Amino acid sequence: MTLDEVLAGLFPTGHAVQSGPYGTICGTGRIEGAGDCDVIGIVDGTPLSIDGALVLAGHVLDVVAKGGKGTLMVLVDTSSQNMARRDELLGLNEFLAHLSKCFALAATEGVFTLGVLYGHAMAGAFISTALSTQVLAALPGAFPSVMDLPSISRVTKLPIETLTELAKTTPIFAPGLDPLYATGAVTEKWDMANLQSQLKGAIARRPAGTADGRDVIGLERKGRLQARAIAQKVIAEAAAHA
Amino acid sequence: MEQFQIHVASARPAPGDRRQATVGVNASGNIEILVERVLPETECLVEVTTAVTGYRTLWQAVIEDFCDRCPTGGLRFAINDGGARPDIVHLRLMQGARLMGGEP
Amino acid sequence: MAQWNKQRSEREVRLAVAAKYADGKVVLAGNVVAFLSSVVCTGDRVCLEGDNQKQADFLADALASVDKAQIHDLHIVQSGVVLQSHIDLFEKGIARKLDFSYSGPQGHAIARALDSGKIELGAVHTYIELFARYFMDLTPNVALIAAVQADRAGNLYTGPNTEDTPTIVEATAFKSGIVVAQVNKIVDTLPRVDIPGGMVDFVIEADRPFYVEPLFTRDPASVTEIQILMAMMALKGIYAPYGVRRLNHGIGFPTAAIELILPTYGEQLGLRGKVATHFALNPHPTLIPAIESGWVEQIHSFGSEVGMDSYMQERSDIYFTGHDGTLRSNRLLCQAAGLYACDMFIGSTLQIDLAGNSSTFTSGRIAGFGGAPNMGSDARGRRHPSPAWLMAGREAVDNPTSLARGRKLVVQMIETFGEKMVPNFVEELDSVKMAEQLKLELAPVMIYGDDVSHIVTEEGIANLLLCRNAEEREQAIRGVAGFTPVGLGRNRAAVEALRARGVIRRPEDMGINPLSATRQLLAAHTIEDLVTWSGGLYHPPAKFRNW
Amino acid sequence: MSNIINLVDHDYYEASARDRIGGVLDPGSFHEFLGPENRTVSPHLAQFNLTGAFDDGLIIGAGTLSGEKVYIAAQEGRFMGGAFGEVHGAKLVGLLRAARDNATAKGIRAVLLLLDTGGVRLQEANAGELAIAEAAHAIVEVRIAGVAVIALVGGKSGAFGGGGIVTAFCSRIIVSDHGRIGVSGPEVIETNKGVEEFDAKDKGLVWRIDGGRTRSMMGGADVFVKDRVRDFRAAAIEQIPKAPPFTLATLVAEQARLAARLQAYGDCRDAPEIWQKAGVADPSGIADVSEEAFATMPRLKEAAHDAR
Repeated sequence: MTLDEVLAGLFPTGHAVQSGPYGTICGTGRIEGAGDCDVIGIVDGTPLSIDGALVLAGHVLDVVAKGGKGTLMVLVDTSSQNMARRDELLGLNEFLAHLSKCFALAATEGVFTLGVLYGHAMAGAFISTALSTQVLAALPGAFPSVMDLPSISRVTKLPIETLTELAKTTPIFAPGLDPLYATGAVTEKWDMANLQSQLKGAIARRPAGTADGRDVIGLERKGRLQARAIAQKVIAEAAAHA
Repeated sequence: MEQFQIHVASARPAPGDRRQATVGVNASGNIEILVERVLPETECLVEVTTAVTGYRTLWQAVIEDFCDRCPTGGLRFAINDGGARPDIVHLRLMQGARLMGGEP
Repeated sequence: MAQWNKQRSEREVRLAVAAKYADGKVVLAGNVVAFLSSVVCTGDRVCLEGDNQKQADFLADALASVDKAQIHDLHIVQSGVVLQSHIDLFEKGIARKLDFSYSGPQGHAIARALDSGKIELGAVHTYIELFARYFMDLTPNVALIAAVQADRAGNLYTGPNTEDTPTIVEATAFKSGIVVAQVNKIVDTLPRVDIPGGMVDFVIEADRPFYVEPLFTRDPASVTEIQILMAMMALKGIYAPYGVRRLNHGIGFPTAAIELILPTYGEQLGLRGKVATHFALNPHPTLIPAIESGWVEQIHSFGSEVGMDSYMQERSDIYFTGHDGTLRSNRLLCQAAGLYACDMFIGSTLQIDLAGNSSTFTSGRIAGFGGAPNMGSDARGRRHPSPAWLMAGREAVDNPTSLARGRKLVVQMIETFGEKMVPNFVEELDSVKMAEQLKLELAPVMIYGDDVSHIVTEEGIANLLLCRNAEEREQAIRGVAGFTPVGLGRNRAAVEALRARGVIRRPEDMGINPLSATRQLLAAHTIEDLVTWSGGLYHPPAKFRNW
Repeated sequence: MSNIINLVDHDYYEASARDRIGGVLDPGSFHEFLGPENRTVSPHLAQFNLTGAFDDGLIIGAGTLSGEKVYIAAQEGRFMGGAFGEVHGAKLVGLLRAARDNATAKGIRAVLLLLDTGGVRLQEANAGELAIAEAAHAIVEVRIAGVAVIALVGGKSGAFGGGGIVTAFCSRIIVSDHGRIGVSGPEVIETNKGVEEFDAKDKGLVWRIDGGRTRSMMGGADVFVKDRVRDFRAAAIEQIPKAPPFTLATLVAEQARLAARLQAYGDCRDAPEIWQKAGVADPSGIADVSEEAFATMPRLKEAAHDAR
């Protein structure tokens, strides 16, 4: 799926989204009856570099500075964080965290951050973009992942066939939309027919606060059975402690 | 993966009054032991979880030798094994028993 | 008419041919192969200086490049066979027979070449034994050696790594042989003369500095708690009671652990000044904290160690140095010191059998011995007393008379299991089977059981001096063999009886708390810590640095 | 006798997670939440034929630091490389949420994160990744609640992958010489991009790219400490009052700080190139000066800030 197809589907009445440097995009899209929504993104499978992350963070801060309480859509198709010595040397972790913190700040300031994943998103790039939004919608063909199976195979020293077989019984490690939907990373799955109405629905249902309910969703979908209960137990023990 | 328990029925009561201690870490060639004072004072139980199968008799020998050398009555040892050699297992068990005896 | 100077004439002939490649004694690097082809002849005994540390690698490469049709059937007589080019000589058929001491990284390759008939093995020696044979029946016709600098008269400066050079040159030069030195640089004035030019026929400035292996650098980060426990036992159970002041440490991690706990545990035991004051020892970086803490009075070294030069230069009260300031090492003399002037050898091994014989020859690997069999043997010719020597001697007999001789302490440190859970205690050494397969007349044994006085494992110390017969000895060994099949095969009652007599001692018998066997006991945890201890004088090689 | 190394000092690098907690907090003040007796072992490792740990490699609880109430979490970098799994991650998330909830009611002053992690545990990659996202989110909430979140990095596994990102979410970052902070580990880059891009076996290079000195020179960490537990403790005490608030102004300042770094050094591929450009005397010698001397060296001007 191309970016143009996605934009056309999301904003059939028009958009002013333009390509920026380092695989970024920025602009606005028109939503019928709901005004404009801010759109940014990392697209075309571009690895998320320190340069790209800084550009995107700047856009987010601009949106926050504007003071609106509208929607900030984050379109995502990125392979992974840029794997390069130079990016690491200059502190890629800070750049990715900074971007992610900017999204968190936006949500805190009343902006609705909505991730739309239409391609790949892997590892650190996944965390600092798609997983940093309040709601993450995935389009058909989206392929979120933490690590590809060959790499998992190398680390776990298990053959890919075994892993593929194992992945059928548990969503806990395997890459792809379904496992990450089950574990609560992806909030909703959208289809391509009438995208804007699904977008409108998401905006209508926008969460009131910034609470993180992904562990609850993961439990409901039986993809992450322990996380919620463990976190609650810790909270209870802490509450009981002076 | 293999899990089993080794029970020693007539152990000498372990000194000290510490309730719980941990020693070691589950890493390659190492083990983690959680020691708890939860059993009748002449009994000792060792629960082993190991990734390396087929060494049960060796574990038995190590644990029996340990209980021979060291008063372990009342203690339950739970082990997560990361593929440790018997000498490391023995050392960690000795360390765990010493910790329960009140040593820092 | 009898000819009494054939060797000298032969030498003159070769020198005359070689002269066309030389300007006086100086040969250009580019001519080295042609030059070597003129001084080396088929059937020669050649010492291609391969020491424990330094390597005449430039000359080795050149010798491996000569035309095999012209030069073959060489007999290589050198202590270390560690370079690929050393093996190439045999694989290519340039050399055929081998007498050596140590092979280290080429242990597998030598075993393969032996098996395929490419190498005809003379014998595996201890250093001092091979050197002795240089003067008896293995005198080199040609010695290809390495030095740091030469002048045009052939005087050599070997720098801190003098090692085997004086011995090789002595044997070759004074028996009408030819001595060729590769040097890093030809200069006008040498810092000091280690080898007089009168013994050197040719010098070649090599295209690179000779290779030196950092063989004695043990990273403290890799020392395990088990090794620390063993080190504690050795200190408290052997160094302290015997009062061992003059000694040699082997190369392994357990002895590195001992060095690193001298300033901590040793200090707690109040042993400073009472033990470990004089060493025959390579410059172990792990000994730096003990030296800096005032433990060590004097060290003589077999060779140098990469990165230790500045440190030793600034510690001339401890090390032997030339008037130029740098270390002077000498393997033959240091081995002699190890044999006659040390009260203890303590080192690691790879395998021990029920009689206490130990070997580093494990299946498919001919590692050689180095100096261990020499230092790890009782010197029957020794006549001077010392408390440690006398005490060991008295333990070894029931009713010591006034004529009872002393004994050297020979201590083997070994963890009961090796890599991949392979037991290090065995009924029969691998080398026995290997000797059968390779049709060796003598199964390689690093230290014979009757020379071993103590075995230290993580389970305890077995004092073999106190054993009175083979049966006791076997049970003493089984009694510290842990959970290996040999250890599990012990007679428990017999072992307890030996323990009651102090033949076997466990950590708890020595008052050693297993909880204190932690890495916190190490005076240095990293190579970086060693640099700090040295006041920045130790310069570790890149592969040991992470900064 | 030039005895420089104090032998009773416990180094942070080698200490276990429990020992680090014991040494950082006021003696005896630690109270563990969900301790090993609960046996919260990962339910996912067995299918990979791996045994678990009773605390799943993360120790959490409450204690005091110089008398102030704090929460603390320490990763055991030797168990599964300190990696985030479901239980491990949920314990951290729970602790952070508890800090948020109890900030005022119980007067929690800070959360100390003793990170020692290679990132996500691949055997439970999705749960680990989510836990990191949740923890990052929770750190923001904790900071908004007025509680300082302090990262301490000096363990064997460093702070890589999501662990590197979590580090940079914290209010303040303390690092030692041995601490490494990054996203893609050297081996990962070498595997994916080739040895020319990153030779992971070149330890000196690894430390120049990811190590504590580089991070602190450039502003990727706020304090450089000697590798001793008590130095980490002292730095944590000192840094808590200096924690910046989580506000638009802070992030705008961070944007400017990172932009300045990128502008000045964006074309550098090794640390000495940066030191050279910045006019540091003896750029290649930075690795060789002692920890003490390094600690007092001036940082790059782009690092003079407190925005994170």
